[in-house]
Amino acid sequence: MPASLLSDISIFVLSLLVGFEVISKVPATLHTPLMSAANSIHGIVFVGAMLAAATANDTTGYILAFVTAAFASANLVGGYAVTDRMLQMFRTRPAARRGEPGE
Amino acid sequence: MPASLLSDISIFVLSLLVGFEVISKVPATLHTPLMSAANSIHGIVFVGAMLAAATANDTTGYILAFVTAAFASANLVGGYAVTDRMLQMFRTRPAARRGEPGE
Amino acid sequence: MSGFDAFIRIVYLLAAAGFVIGLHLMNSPASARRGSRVSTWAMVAAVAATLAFMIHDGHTRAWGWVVLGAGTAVGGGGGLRMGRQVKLTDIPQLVSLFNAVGGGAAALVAVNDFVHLSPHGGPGLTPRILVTTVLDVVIGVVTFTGSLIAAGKLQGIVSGAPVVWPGSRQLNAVLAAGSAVMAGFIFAGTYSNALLGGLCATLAAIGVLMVLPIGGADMPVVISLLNAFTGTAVAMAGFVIGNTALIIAGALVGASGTILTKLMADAMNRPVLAIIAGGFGTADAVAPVMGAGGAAVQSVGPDDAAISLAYASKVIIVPGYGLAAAQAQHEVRALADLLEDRGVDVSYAIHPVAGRMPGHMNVLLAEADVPYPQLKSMEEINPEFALTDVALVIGANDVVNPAARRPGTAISGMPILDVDHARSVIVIKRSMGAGYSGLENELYTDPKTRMLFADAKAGLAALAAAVKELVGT
Amino acid sequence: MSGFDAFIRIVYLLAAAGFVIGLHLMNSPASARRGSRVSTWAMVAAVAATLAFMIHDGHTRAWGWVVLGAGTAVGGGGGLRMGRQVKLTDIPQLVSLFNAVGGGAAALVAVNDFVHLSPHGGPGLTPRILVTTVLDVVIGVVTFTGSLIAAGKLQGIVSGAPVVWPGSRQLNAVLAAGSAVMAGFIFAGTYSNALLGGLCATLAAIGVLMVLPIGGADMPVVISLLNAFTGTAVAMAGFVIGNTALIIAGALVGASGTILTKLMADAMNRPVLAIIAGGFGTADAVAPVMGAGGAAVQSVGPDDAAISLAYASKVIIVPGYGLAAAQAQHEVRALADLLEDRGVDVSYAIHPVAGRMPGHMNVLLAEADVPYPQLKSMEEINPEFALTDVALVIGANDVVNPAARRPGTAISGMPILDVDHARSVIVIKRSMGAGYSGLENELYTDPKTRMLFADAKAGLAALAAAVKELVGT
Ligand SMILES: NC(=O)c1ccc[n+]([C@@H]2O[C@H](COP(=O)([O-])OP(=O)(O)OC[C@H]3O[C@@H](n4cnc5c(N)ncnc54)[C@H](OP(=O)(O)O)[C@@H]3O)[C@@H](O)[C@H]2O)c1
Ligand SMILES: NC(=O)c1ccc[n+]([C@@H]2O[C@H](COP(=O)([O-])OP(=O)(O)OC[C@H]3O[C@@H](n4cnc5c(N)ncnc54)[C@H](OP(=O)(O)O)[C@@H]3O)[C@@H](O)[C@H]2O)c1
Repeated sequence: MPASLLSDISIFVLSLLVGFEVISKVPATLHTPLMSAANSIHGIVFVGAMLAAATANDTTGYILAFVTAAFASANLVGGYAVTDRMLQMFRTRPAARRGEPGE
Repeated sequence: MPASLLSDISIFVLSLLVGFEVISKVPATLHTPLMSAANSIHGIVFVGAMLAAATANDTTGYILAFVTAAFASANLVGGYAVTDRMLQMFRTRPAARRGEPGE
Repeated sequence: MSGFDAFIRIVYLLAAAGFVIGLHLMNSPASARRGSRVSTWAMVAAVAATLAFMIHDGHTRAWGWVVLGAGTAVGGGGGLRMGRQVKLTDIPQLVSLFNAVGGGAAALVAVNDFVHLSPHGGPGLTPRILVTTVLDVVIGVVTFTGSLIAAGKLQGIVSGAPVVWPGSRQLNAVLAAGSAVMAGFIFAGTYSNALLGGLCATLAAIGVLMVLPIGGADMPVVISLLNAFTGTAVAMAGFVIGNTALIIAGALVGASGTILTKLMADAMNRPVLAIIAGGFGTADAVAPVMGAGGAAVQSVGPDDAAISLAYASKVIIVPGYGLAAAQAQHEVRALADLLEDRGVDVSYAIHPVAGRMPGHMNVLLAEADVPYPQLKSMEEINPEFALTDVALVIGANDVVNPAARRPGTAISGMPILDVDHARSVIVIKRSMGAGYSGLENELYTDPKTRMLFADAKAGLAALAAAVKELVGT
Repeated sequence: MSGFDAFIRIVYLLAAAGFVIGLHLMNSPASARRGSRVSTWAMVAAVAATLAFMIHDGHTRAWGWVVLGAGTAVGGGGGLRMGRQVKLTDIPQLVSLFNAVGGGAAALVAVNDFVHLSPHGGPGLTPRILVTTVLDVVIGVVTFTGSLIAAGKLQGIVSGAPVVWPGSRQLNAVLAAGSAVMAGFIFAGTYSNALLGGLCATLAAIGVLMVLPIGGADMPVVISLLNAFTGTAVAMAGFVIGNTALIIAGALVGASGTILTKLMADAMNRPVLAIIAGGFGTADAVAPVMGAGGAAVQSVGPDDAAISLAYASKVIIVPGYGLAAAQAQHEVRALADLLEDRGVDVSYAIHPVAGRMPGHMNVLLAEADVPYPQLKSMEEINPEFALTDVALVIGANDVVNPAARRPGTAISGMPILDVDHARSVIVIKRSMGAGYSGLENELYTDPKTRMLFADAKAGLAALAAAVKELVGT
């Protein structure tokens, strides 16, 4: 068993522990934004797509790299866009009470 | 910069993050037991003392290994003993109310 | 490892720390946006570092750059458009779609690696790579098709009702056995692309069959679970290509998604496993209980209801799924404003699982600029119902159903809003139709309850008009 | 890496996960003991794995086993005895002692490595080892002597008052510069054991000088900080010898200790940096404000006080540092039992920083088997004072000082127990002496307050006797 694999496993396990701890007692209200935030974080797979494009050298490789890049970038860009829109809704708007029309 | 050092740094940073997250919102009541628990966990340095004894091969080495082992084991054993005693105090004793003498 | 490679890895590590800090900040509404920004910058840093690596490395072919650019333009552009234009209530299906492509991309990273290494007996296919490749493909492909079905159910493209047929369980077992055999052949040294393709196809079918039997209303929990799956698949992809950024971020999402799934299921008072097993919500789809048998239902017109509201001193508005379905958030705020102008004390009672996704009501009412302090949580507002003149229930059903207090019903044990403690109740909904759980609701036949049968949007508009008329403005 | 080595590392990883889970469970009183058990087993596993490694490796000399066994017997035996026999109120100094030996051991691990590698121009001393060795020695040695001083202060061996003298700041700067120069020589290639010894000696002096100026009452925060230091030193030792168990567990303690320090300082309403800068508590040591100037103090005898208590319907007991100092926990419970037998409603108001360590009062009262539900937190009990006939304050001062509500005093802004809202107040303490902050307390001169001047133990015993007399049992 190579030492690097063991290090990677350690890193994996520690990351799991961080993940478990960080989402401890979130209010139900924030479940949807958090789900969306987690969703955008796995957009990191785009890094994998970039590296796939970096090694591609035949038609199969190019096609795979194209699809991977399209999928991953949709996840990444869309994920952040949605999270951001949703969180905008949670902004406290002190001035927003009366005055402006209701719809 | 060797890859193993980088892995170790990653492991270090992730452990820091876990440590920060795990002690999030503890009630003040538990600060002292938690301090004591953290105190006993750094008794892990005993593992370092064991490895020092494993490589010692001259008088200086033996003396150093002896002192290290004594220090580290005092930390480890004493730390757990104290934590445990303290936590016993936090046990809920449903039957303890009246009946038995107050002192 | 060169200094440059080390630099890249340190950037990855910092990015991972950024993701953690971002998630941490998202634990409270006040700091959530800051958290999202931290997370965004971390992602930018990780992508920029990878770009720098590709340029520095210099091995990427021209076509590689082209497909990367084209793919990113297509995918990123599409993702951005959808993310910007989606209606807020359609967010769950979009998240599900992003899970699908994320899981698919993670699987493709491993497939790509395999296709690269498999020729000539696959000398580069170490046990580490084989094991993680298979794990990645299993989780990624199942997530891909499963998430597509989940999105389809929410969007109404696939039937929201649980789809089950005789033998579906057996079919699933056969498919699972088939994929296990194929994976076994791969481990044993059959490095064939066709075999991997067969495995992917079988897994795709499993993903579909896994989600079809689950009712549409359970989809938010399923999506959260598939989110965790995607994270795990990405971590596995990180193992395949030896990239720590993917390992850390993937594991982070895998773990946090798992906890979140548990929290969501707990809030709905249902075990996660029961949800995955599926079949819930059948009653809803098959036969919504129409007309409440013998019990007398008092119906009321907008004018009478307006009088009750306008002359109340304290009104609590209880929004439910119907408000979201009718998109009546602006109408409800307009009505509340009218009442407040008359000096009525108005607040909103938000049940944690009202609607169809957690925080659904908050998102909806925030869109209509309802001031945050007026939104009261269940614990906060329940004692206040006894002091309330009129509780105005809009398209809510299960979250105000007193049956939850009795054992033996589908929602037994779920904490509910104590609407029946109010002095009088007005309910706006279209019919005596059941809600998500398919149960009858005795609140509707309570003597102090009056039903205003209307679509929420139209009903609220009529109410507001009647109030305006009444107070002569 | 052999399969055996891999196995050892996996055990280390599982042990680290065990530490995390243990700490997690310790976040609530109900699961704290379970957490401690998980952590203990994780430690046992790590030590057992190391032992297995040593046996399997077979390079350990006979003398190595002897010194390891002897050292462990001496240290472990001593640690166990101290841990078992320490009085509960002496725990902080013991924790500090364990910090000292832990930090010392961490430094020695690096010193040992250096001494091994330094001969013949030190070919094995890579930059990684040099840097982490110096970091380990710096943090470890400072923690060693600093913790000893902290323990001495709490035990009363070293003066608890801030020890400062002209030029101490300059001396510190000179020592710091000196150690920087020595570290520089080591980095530059002077691999001399004597030089490392000189560095250690200088750092030892810095540790002493760092803690001496800090007042004894601030020690709990200082100890928590030194705890975090020890953890970091252990992590550095892990880097030196390339051991992940030390790295993970050390970093865990370093981070959690840091947060804990912050939480403790926050509960005392003081910035961590101000505590480290030292000098606080001077007033306490120099001139405790004796006799409250002109204001009239009403003193009361045990018999009169007993009447008030016995005929009250609701009594709140407010324990403070004086109760701990007098070890009067059993007496207070005996009095409370007497009152309860008469039907008086008795509860205890626990301020988060009453006493001299967090949770001090809980630990103390739990020792006397006071039922947990009677201990009320500050938030819980403050509204109840207004409904209380007698608030019985026992050796508490700062935590009930209304001066905290005014700006400009040493305790301004600290939340306090609203004892002055009670209908009447009885205070047991020995004199008009000040508490930790050195402030006068206007509660004692309030017209509704009566002072029972006595040592807490003797005073409570007298009170209990008087109550017994009164009710004729
Ligand atoms: N929040 C979550 O995360 C989540 C996720 C999954 C499931 N759930 C479940 O969903 C349920 C939520 O409870 P709820 O009380 O909010 O909703 P509900 O129990 O599903 O009831 C919604 C009611 O709204 C009415 N309605 C539908 N469209 C309407 C329209 N256009 N105008 C007016 N009324 C309309 C329906 O009656 P008519 O047909 O008579 O109009 C229906 O009875 C709970 O059982 C919860 O467990 C929640
Ligand atoms: N809990 C923590 O973690 C912690 C840590 C460090 C500092 N602190 C600080 O310590 C203070 C705690 O407040 P506190 O109200 O508990 O204590 P305090 O303000 O220090 O007052 C204690 C009082 O007890 C009296 N006393 C001492 N020995 C006694 C005896 N044998 N019998 C009867 N009375 C005795 C003293 O008055 P006489 O001399 O007149 O008897 C003194 O005024 C706060 O300022 C807090 O910030 C707390």
